[in-house]
Amino acid sequence: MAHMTMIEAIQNALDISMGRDEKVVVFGEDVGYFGGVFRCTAGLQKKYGKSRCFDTPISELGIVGAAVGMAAYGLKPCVEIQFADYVYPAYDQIVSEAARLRYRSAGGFTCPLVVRMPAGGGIYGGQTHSQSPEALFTHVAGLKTVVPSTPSDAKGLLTAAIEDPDPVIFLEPKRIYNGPFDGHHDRPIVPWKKHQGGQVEEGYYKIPLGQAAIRRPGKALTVLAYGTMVHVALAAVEEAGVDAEVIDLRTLMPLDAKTIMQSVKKTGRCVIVHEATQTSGFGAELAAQVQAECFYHLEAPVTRVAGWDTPYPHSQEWDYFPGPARIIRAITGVMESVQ
Amino acid sequence: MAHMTMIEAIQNALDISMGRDEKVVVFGEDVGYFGGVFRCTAGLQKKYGKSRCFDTPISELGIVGAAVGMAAYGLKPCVEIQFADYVYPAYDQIVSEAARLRYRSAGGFTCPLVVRMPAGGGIYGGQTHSQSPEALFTHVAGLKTVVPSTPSDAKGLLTAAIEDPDPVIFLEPKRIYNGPFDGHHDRPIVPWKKHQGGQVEEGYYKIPLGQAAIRRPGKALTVLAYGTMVHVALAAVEEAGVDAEVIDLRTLMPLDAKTIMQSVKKTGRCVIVHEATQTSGFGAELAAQVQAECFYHLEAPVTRVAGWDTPYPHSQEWDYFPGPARIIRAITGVMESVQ
Amino acid sequence: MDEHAPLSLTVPEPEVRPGGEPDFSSVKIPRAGAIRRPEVDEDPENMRDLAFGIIRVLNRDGEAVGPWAGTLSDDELRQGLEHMMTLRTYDARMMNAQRQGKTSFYMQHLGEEAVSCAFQRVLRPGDMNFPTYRQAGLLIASDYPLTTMMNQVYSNEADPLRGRQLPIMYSSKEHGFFSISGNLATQFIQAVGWAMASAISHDDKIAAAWIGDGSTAESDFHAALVFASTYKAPVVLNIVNNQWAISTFQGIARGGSGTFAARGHGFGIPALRVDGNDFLAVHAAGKWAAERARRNLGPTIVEYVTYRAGGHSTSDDPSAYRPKQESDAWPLGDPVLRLKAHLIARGLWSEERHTQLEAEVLDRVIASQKEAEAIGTLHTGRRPSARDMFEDVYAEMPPHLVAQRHQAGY
Amino acid sequence: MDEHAPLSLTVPEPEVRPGGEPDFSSVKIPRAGAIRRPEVDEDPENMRDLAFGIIRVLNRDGEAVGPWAGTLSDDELRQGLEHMMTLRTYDARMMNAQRQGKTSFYMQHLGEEAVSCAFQRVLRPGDMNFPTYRQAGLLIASDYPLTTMMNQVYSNEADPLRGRQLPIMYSSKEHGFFSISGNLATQFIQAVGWAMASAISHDDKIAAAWIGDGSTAESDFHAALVFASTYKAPVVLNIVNNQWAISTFQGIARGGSGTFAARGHGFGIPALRVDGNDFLAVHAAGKWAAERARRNLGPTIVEYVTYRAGGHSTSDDPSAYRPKQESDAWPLGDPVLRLKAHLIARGLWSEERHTQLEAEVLDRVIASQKEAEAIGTLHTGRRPSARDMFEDVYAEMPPHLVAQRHQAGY
Ligand SMILES: Cc1ncc(C[n+]2csc(CCOP(=O)(O)OP(=O)(O)O)c2C)c(N)n1
Ligand SMILES: Cc1ncc(C[n+]2csc(CCOP(=O)(O)OP(=O)(O)O)c2C)c(N)n1
Ligand SMILES: [Mg+2]
Ligand SMILES: [Mg+2]
Repeated sequence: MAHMTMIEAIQNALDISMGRDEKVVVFGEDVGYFGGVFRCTAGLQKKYGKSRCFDTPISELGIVGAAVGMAAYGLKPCVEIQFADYVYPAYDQIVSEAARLRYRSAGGFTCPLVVRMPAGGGIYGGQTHSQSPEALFTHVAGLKTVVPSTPSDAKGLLTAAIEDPDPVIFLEPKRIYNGPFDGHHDRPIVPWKKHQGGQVEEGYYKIPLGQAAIRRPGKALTVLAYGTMVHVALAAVEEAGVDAEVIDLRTLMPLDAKTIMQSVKKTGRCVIVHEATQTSGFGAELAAQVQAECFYHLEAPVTRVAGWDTPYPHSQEWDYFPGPARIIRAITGVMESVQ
Repeated sequence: MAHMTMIEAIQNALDISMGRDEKVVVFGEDVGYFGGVFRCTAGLQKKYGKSRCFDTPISELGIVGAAVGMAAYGLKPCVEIQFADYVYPAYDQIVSEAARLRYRSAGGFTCPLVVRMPAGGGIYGGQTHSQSPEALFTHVAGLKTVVPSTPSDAKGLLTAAIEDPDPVIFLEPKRIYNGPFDGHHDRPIVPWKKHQGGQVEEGYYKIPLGQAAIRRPGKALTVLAYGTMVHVALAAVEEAGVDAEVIDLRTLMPLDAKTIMQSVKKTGRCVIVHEATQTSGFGAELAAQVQAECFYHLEAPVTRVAGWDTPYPHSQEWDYFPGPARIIRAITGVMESVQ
Repeated sequence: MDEHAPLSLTVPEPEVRPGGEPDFSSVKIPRAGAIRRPEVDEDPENMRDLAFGIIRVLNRDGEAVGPWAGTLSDDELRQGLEHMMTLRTYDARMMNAQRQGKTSFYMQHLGEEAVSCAFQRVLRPGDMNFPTYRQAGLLIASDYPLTTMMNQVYSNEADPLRGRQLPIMYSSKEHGFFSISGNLATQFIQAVGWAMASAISHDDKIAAAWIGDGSTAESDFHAALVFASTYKAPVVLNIVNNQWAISTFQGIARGGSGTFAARGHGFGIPALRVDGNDFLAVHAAGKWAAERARRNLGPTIVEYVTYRAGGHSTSDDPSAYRPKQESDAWPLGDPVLRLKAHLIARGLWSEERHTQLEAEVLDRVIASQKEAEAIGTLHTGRRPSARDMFEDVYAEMPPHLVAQRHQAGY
Repeated sequence: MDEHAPLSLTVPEPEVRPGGEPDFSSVKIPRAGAIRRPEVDEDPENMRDLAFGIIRVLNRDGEAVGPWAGTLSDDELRQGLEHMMTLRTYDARMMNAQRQGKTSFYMQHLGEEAVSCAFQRVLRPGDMNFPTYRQAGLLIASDYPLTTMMNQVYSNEADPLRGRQLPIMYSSKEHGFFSISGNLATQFIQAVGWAMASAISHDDKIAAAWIGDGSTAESDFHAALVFASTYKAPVVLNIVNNQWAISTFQGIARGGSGTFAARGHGFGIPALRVDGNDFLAVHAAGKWAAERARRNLGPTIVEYVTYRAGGHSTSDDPSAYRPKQESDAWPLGDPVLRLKAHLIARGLWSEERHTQLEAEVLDRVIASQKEAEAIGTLHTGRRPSARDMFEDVYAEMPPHLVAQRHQAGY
């Protein structure tokens, strides 16, 4: 075991994967010599050479499009989009190409490709350094979508993503790159050192895609969250003093519906928390599934706490962020519901 | 009143809008001299000149990006994307630019822009001429999204979209361009002439965005649909022999939640039908809202009937399409639900 | 300050529209043999002229002349003729099959057969094409079975793509033919990535990217040029300028630049412009470009000047936007007739043998068609199961798809 | 067939990295006055050379020489100096304010002041810039109030963008300054669209598009060139080549082409390359390009060769990827010092007046800063309300947003 930040854990997963398999190549904007604006690829170019880790022109389309070709050749590209907010120029290559290559060629060509990108707000990044576009990927058949919430998970899930035979969207919640975050931006920052999830197994390991983790067992209600919001939800639950079961989805697609439904059937109540804009966010899919599967167990409407349906503003960031106060209000509302 | 196909109604709306306001300009691939591969812009170049209706290079990014600049200048561009499946190269200009221009400039610059595109399957178009990407737009704050189901609505809604001060995504269900479709592809084709919705008011009129239409009043359950699926749902309801209320959403964003909730509170049952892939489709948002608003009125889980979570296949098109049989099964299931 | 007249918008127009007299007098056509052939390692800056001429080998008398002549043996030339004739016959049969309702859609190559048939001969096993929908000659020239192609067009049970793809969207890794996408241009940057992967792996395989004149306006074209230029990817960047993009003439995509080949100049990428209806010229140019790639000298752009003699697809009627006789007026002639004339001029061929080969080819195509139709067509016979629809979305089917498959009754 | 060595990937590298000695000897710098000045309506094909030289007006002795000299009056030159000094002082204060936690982020112009300050002088009221984040000189040179700029940077209550945008993402229609996007390059094609709209409307306004060297790799750049070339849009396409894109040297975006200006050649768009640290040269080139646009002759590319002397932003430390002294070694000098030397050489300026102006400018900037800070900064004082967050998503607030605003307590 070692202490790692999420950045170090990601770098470590890349390092180990590149060391084990020379088909793994890593590239993106500022990813080579400099090691990435968040330092997730630090040292890799030096260690593995310029043709396995390199800087690219500023073209997200080019990065993903070239990666699709490389994956079709037989390499395993793991590329970085500098911010999730800048993935849209590559959106066509992701949804029309990477996602459907296996299907349209009936397995003749495949696309084992990972697109890593820092996502989420809470760093005063304004509307173009704060977005959480996961629902734009979960709607696309052929993609897998992963959002880790701890360094330990980030390493294991990224390793699994790189080894996955299909394209994986890997969203890294940048607000918790350096430490967990309970949603109280006015409190001192906590480093990963002080958090169980910052204890990272050394060497190679994987966490299978498609398995949620119960972060806090409980009986009174189920809270579904992922990424940064897992920590915010956990804090909110404590503050609310409710015996909630908090589930960290980890992988949105494929979804661990079993763990979710088991929990909601047990608790009869469900709150969903995410940072992305509410309308057509991934919470909509979760709510739709939960009410369909657990209809006869539900004692209150499934309730979403999400980013407002506005762009992510700069100075009003903490009014936008679905923080503890809003989560507690939702929990209280759901607990008070009586039929 | 005149008989029109949906294509003629769209052409007519464009013609009238261009005639009333010289700020309206129309362009896209094959849109100028030829009048569009579906003929929706036929005759406009001849009537209004090459600088108000013209062919563009094959660059969806360029079409929408230039339109954003034109809209900022003060024109009202109404552009065509040849198939909705080809909108992704323009996705960045739509979600990062058109959608947020008013917000980020605090109203200093605005983007009155319409992006028209034929959507939906049922024409053996395979995976790249069949998609229904509406949920990829409803998730984006700042966009409005419209899907008409009749020529009469198409004309009125398109006119409203062109006059709207904000960007509107206008999805045209190509399967019903020439006639309504009940989902039975093996039956003879019905022309719009024989359908009430094919009676189109002559001259200028608008149908306000954000208002649903109740296509069939009923008491037993509520069916929510839009575009092609309105007709399929209506046919399925008749075949099922259920007194369903069928609501045609017409505008997905802003959504006419009031009409929806009133209906579901009355019927206590809700089936949602759309052609797009189920996961994270717009049906998820509808289900999430309905169960939240109507929780205490619901007598069965809100049920979705949607495209499978696969690309839209070519030869298995009718197995993919959520046709009458699947809708009837869902209706029956929902009607049988007992608490 | 000076006063200026009000601005106005320029919208390029083709010289003639339906009703007018076809006129290609503005197309400058150098005589065969006139264009120089530089060494493959010459500095791209010194080859600028090649993007503005048209490399031609076959002259009016059917002779192969000039520095680009002589890259093919007699046997290869006869084989090339056969490939082009096969492609043309195949197209004609499939166009007809579509009209008969045996499939939903088809796209033919009429007039452009030389481009893909000749280019395929410069590739080696393991090289990879990233084609558009108008290069089936690559498959035919690499002996991909006609019946398999038809199975795909018919979406029948033996369709290697299991009915999932639109007709003609072939895919065969073994034949160096990347899965065709319905989305234009996306393959162009993928080809560059594939070539980069070959270089990263110290392999000796090269990639060939394909794009239409109209599609060069797409973003993927730019990404491809940027990446190919920066990383010197071993790739041939082929632009098939068949003068039309559905109803839109090539001047709309080309704008103020003289040629599509010239697009390479902003990237330091050498660019050739070739008579696409001249089998020998296509082969010679392709070979030169492939040699550059193999010697790690980087990418080359090749623009093939040709003409789409038929409609864009079975959904298109070109008489709505161009004169009906425009195709006959096209000054570069017909690729099949030109190669035939060359072979005859050289005494390697005769009218009789040609007629005989035509019959043979037709027999072969019909036999394949019977075989394919015996399996099934879009609406009849043995067809892929709806069960297939749920396969290959992922390597392993996730639970929600298993559930949906069950829901669908499979 | 020939045997070939295995392929390998080329990855361009800057000549020097931290620890090395800065070396710009490979940058070919023509002497001032050496580059010819064609007529604006000369055929683009005959101006190819201009994309490979560097138009320079100020020589080492501070004299303005050659055919591009003489576009500015003495007063305009002194005013230009003042604008550049104001921008530099403003930057220094805001960098510091960010360090003090008064805002979240800042981006400075150090070394690039001439580009935007000089270019703005070629525009007329009603023309529209589509800037990136490093052209605040356009605002300063059009007398946009410093306090208003600071209010934006501080996201205070008087921020015209109501706290919604990242600092420095200014927007002012009245000052011909299009709302800056955080997404690189998107504005480039928008500028072309705006210019097309002006032409469609028979207006006389022109657009100026701005992009960084690194961002030319983006798709929007290609779309802009295609559309500008096809429709002859009245737009100046400015490329600011400041040698770096965050940590990535310009060779990665540029690849095998000699210059960024050369990108125009594939589109028939004339391209100038200019000394971006020479106020007079920037103005002269910009004026030439603007004149082409106003005369409906179409687009012009102008590449400004300059150097980003500071970090990319307050989040960046360039010593991690380039030698610390590289900025001092930059051969084109400092734009402020060069213009100052020119004015002194011509007897229009003196060290004393310069020192005095420095003090005046500083006073003015400090006064504005006090004014802005009296209103508020990111974390203190009067700030936009959370209520504002829900406005301007649409012209009219739809029901679901009204409901959310209520939920938020407003
Ligand atoms: C991204 C995208 N946009 C639009 C289309 C529709 N479309 C199909 S073919 C075509 C014309 C292509 O012309 P060109 O590139 O010249 O190729 P050609 O058909 O002449 O071989 C268009 C616009 C598409 N398939 N994909
Ligand atoms: C679409 C997009 N991709 C990536 C980024 C992140 N990013 C911001 S600035 C920058 C470098 C831009 O370099 P250049 O265009 O040379 O402009 P400069 O900063 O040198 O003025 C990058 C990669 C972004 N803002 N938008
Ligand atoms: Mg073409
Ligand atoms: Mg730069």
